[in-house]
Amino acid sequence: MFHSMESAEERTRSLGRELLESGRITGLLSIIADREGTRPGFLRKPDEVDSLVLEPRYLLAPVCRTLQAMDPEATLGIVARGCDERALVELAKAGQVNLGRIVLIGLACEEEIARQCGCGRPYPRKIDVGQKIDGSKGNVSSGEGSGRPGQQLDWNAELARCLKCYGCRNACPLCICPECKIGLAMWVPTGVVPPDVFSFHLIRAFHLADKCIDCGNCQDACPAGIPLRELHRHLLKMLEERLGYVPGLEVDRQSPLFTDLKHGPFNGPKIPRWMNTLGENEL
Amino acid sequence: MTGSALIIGGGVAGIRASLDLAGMGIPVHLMEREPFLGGRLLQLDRLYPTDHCAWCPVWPLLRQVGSHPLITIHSSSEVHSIQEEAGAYQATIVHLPTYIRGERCTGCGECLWACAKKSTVAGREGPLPILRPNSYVIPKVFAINRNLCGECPGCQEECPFGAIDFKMPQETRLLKIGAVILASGFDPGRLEGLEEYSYGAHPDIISAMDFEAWIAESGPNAGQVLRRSDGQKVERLAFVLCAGSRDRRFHEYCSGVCCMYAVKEALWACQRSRDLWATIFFTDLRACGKGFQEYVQLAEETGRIQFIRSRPGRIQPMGENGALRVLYEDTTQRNTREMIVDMVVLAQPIIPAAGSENFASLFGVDRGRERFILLPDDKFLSPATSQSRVLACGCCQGPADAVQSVISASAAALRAAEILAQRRAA
Amino acid sequence: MSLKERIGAFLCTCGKTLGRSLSIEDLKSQALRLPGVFFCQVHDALCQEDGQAFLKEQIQSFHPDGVLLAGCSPRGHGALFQRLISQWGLDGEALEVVDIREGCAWVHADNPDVASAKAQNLLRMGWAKLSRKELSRDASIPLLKSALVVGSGPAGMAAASAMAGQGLRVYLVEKDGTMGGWLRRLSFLYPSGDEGANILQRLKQEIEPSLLITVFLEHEIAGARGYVGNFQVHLRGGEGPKTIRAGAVVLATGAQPLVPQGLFNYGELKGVMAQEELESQLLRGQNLGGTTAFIQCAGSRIPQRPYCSSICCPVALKNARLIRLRWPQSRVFLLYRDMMAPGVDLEHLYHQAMDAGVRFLRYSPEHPPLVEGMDCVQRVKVLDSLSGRETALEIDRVVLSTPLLANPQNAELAGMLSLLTDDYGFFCDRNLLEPNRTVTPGVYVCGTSRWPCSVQEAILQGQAVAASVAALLRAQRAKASDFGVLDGVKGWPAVVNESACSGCGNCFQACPMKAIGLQPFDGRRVARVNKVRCTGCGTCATLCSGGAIQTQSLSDSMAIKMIQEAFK
Amino acid sequence: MRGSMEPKVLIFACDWCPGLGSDRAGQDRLSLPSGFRLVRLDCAAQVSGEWVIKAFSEGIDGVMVMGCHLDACRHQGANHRAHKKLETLRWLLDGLRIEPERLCLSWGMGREALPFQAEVQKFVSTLKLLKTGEKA
Repeated sequence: MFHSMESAEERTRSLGRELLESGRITGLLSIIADREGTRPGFLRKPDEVDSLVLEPRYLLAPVCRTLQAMDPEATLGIVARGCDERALVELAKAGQVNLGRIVLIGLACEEEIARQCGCGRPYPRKIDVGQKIDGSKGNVSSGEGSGRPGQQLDWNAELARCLKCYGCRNACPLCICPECKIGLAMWVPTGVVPPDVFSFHLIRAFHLADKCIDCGNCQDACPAGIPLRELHRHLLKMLEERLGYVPGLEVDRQSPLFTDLKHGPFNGPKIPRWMNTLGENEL
Repeated sequence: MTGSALIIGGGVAGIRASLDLAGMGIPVHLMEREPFLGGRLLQLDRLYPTDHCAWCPVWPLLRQVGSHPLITIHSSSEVHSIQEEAGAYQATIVHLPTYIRGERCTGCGECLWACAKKSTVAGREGPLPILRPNSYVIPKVFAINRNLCGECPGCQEECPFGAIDFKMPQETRLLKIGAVILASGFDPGRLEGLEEYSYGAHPDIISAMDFEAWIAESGPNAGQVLRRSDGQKVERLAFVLCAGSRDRRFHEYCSGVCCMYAVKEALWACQRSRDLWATIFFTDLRACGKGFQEYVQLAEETGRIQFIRSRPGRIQPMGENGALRVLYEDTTQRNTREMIVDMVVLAQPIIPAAGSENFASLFGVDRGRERFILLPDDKFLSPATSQSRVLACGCCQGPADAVQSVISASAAALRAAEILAQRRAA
Repeated sequence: MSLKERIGAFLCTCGKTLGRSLSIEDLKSQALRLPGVFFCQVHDALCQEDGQAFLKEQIQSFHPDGVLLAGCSPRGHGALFQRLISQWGLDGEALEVVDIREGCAWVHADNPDVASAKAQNLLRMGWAKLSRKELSRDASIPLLKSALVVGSGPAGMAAASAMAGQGLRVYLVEKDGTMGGWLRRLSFLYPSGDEGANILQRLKQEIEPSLLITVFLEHEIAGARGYVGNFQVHLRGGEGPKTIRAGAVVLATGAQPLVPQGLFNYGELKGVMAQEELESQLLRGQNLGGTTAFIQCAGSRIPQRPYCSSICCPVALKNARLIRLRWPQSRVFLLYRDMMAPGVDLEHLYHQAMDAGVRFLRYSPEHPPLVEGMDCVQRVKVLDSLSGRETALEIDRVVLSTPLLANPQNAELAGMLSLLTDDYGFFCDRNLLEPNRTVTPGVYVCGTSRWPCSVQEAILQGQAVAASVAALLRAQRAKASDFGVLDGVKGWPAVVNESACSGCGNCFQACPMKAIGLQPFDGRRVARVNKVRCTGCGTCATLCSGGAIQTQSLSDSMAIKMIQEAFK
Repeated sequence: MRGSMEPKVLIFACDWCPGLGSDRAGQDRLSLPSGFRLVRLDCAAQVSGEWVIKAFSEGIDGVMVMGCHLDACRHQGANHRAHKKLETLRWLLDGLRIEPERLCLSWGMGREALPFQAEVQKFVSTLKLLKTGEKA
């Protein structure tokens, strides 16, 4: 276990070194550990790569976005786990990152991390480091506690714990709006804690309905330990069942919310299909 | 200001033509026999092949016509006489009284309810004498049909604005006209002639126009498909196409639109009652417009609409209000069969509107095959009739669906504009 | 200017009838309690002359900056009141009509308390909407008095000459060396039987002498920019590229018949020809005696090409009859599925063909005719679905009626002008009653580029388009909001707050009218609305998490306030 | 109004079909449930999920979105997008164990007086059931 961990790190470092030496990338984005501690770091020289570590898991995609905003010309290498890759894909769809200038070192998560995250897809599409292991099917546990399926949750009680710290929003790699609606008094009454279930949580969740990549950051960030992920998992399930869409997988597949019921362009006045759609609330 | 144009017929063709002419800056007199504009199109429920409700595409047009400064609407009017002088017409238009003063009526509907309550015409069945504009047709005012009205003071008492005036005189207006567009539209042909279909002998043998109104959501049954005889749900429905057209005894020509509206009505009937099966007896299924074949496919896909190439020889009522027996020869199977159905819809022919004869004679316009207005040039370079300053569009020059009507209307409008421009130049 | 401070309220009692089911007095006091409402007048019928006069006098003496009018449904007299108050120096959009008649008094006639309470809520909602309504942001665009016609077939020529007749400058672009399109290759035209050449001549006579029409032969469209009133269209070919500025674009790109390669042994057996080849033979006056078999629906009304090309039947009827009349000894068979001859003239043509001795055989798609022969066609085997008998016809030639295919160019043009094409590549019309308009304002389509049609219909459509264009370009300028989903329907364009826009492109991807683009704005990409294309459906606003893009007719702040007032 | 049995219903209605339906209902003097308020829109696609959410947070019992029937949208299928979007919101409500029935999507049923009345009544009775369910 520990041994393979070692080698995974080594392998990542050597890949990173190669990339830097070849000059394909301006720098490598990863977690680094040195005497100043463990943190996300941007490695520019091959010899700096020794400080690269894989643990703890930390979502680097938002950092990548910031870096690209600072220097659009740079080509970034990034040690990307499944969640990183999916986040980057969604960010790319939203025009926030330029995948053309990003080189991924695909890292499949260790079993332990995957279990801790309760991740459904603990691996990127292109795996450079580590072994692909199947994700957990069931619902994630809130914190370390025993897993409870979202439908059985008493949401009133759960959400009553909310401190309105906006941690869930701030931690979300895909919350990219300059002005967030749940920060505006127009949408969410100010000075009310816990916030009104409808306005605060529903609006947040609704905005991410077709974007959430199930990284779990929102839940990890929640000081009140609200199992927000259950909610998103439920949405993702419906999204996949009803519209056959999973966020974060393909760059060129747009969200079904942007298209017609019959996907593809709508062709002006055309033959109606009321036979199967009229008055139905199901898709 | 130079000559203005007279458009006869406030159906969709007339409306389109007047809007285009007014758009080109030409004053227009739009004349309609009925109290309201809209014509036949507003009697329909849906339009093929897009299944839009007939009303929605029309009301923006109506609203424009109603508010356009260059368009004068003469509703419930008729052309009384025409004098031709110096390349122009002097038209005398008679405005028949509607007995409700337009400038006072707000369409509040009090009279209608008063009439329903108080009317002295004892035991009158059927429609009220007061005609209500079907939600915002133009003009927005009510009208009274004198033939049905008993002239009780009921509505007068109730009207908050004293708009009702049984002494309302008929007005005559003199118009100077530079060009005329005939858009008098069509009438559904009579079906009484076809004994073999015993139309009129049984309430469930019904004409297509009536059927559309009968099953309309706005209709008497709020969209249910019921037998007229006993109000039972219709389960087996038959459409007989070419009833009276493509028939040397009545009208040799093809009425053009029946195939498609039969398919449309079949589709909507199927949608509105889940356990309805329809049969369409056709000769040639003439679905040759944009999207028509797909529309027919849609009908086939339902699995509840079957097409049989045949012209039934006989439709027999089985008893007073009983079912109907349709005797037919399936020409592709070459055997005579019979089918028992609850209701038969006859696709009646489209014939020139009653008025068109009168207009033709008034303007000295020749009529061609089957009494439709003749366009000598075959519309090749203009939709002009035998009189160069009289143009024709829409169904008065041959059966046409809504699309063809508006196309010919716009073309006629353009030609009219050219004529008037020439007059200006002269 | 957002919040309205001086709102004038008017209550219309519809001849005191509304007073029966709701309390006008309470409504009035409610109105006067609303912030910003500084007077409230009750009248019996504002829609009538005296009512309008009253309205005018009140508005001109008190100068409100917004008018709140409770009465009948906005659909009833809303447009009228808008027109009126804009005549009296107020922005037409500064009016809010509240429906307390149809939607309140009349449907709750049995319950006055409910009706009164609801009327007050509705009034508050109307106030909420009005008081938060931004001054409408619109754009005024110039309208060039010129039009560009693509394609010089019958439709294009008719459109060009007609538009010139209306005093428009017309540019006629033709990719071939001469005008006329398919009309050049047609012998006689149905239903009248005129010579194609003759009609072509008459059309040319109207175009060539005209000083207003410039014809660009051997030119094609390389690209197009701009919007209604001011398109910039780039041409290639001829002596180098040029750019034309036109107020409207008319597409008459036409269509071309399918070459029936591989159908009924076409290309393998001599004597198997397509309809247009027969046309040219008729033109050349070739001898067409002997026996001819026409096969309809060759390549159409089949699964891979389900549509009916609608002109093949009349054309075949016309030619079949022609052959019979010219060569009385000849025998002509017409193999059809459904005889598409709707209307008076075509049915008459059908009868004429029968009378001329053309023999008709109806085949079913399950048993298509078999064309046989060694290198030269000899016989056609067909199962007549009516008689049920299989007959083998000894014939000299087979004529295949093939469908018209959309011009492959259409897709490219559709891309340039963001139009919609149907599954077969023909241009989509915007609305059933506006058959020659496209979803792009100022772009029109006529003739066979819309759908297969006869020369006669093509010319008619060309003239129809000309009428629309002439009407469109008559004014000097137009407002962006004039171009809604239908003529006469306002389309208030959505507005973008750049500072709040993240450039995520949801709006741009989702917009059903293709009205939104992304463009640079201090270092980032932000959404930009094409005010002319936008019809204000609001899809963009609902998908913008940040609320950066808003519809003007009902912005978020208006909606929220209305929701809050709904049950106060 | 709070506590009263009559549910508070907010109807967002496209002005094309349902707007007409509501007017026709009035002209025919049909009786409608007392607790509904109608907001006219240019297109049902204008209704954003946040509005619906906000309506609930303001204590409104049910929101109904009425539009033209699905393939007859004047805006080239804007209501398709609206349908999917609001459907997603219903899933979300479901996920939070809030009855999704409180949000009703109705396409093409509201053009005529009687169907309009029927739709509204149906929705109101559903909401009444929910209320009683809560009480029980």
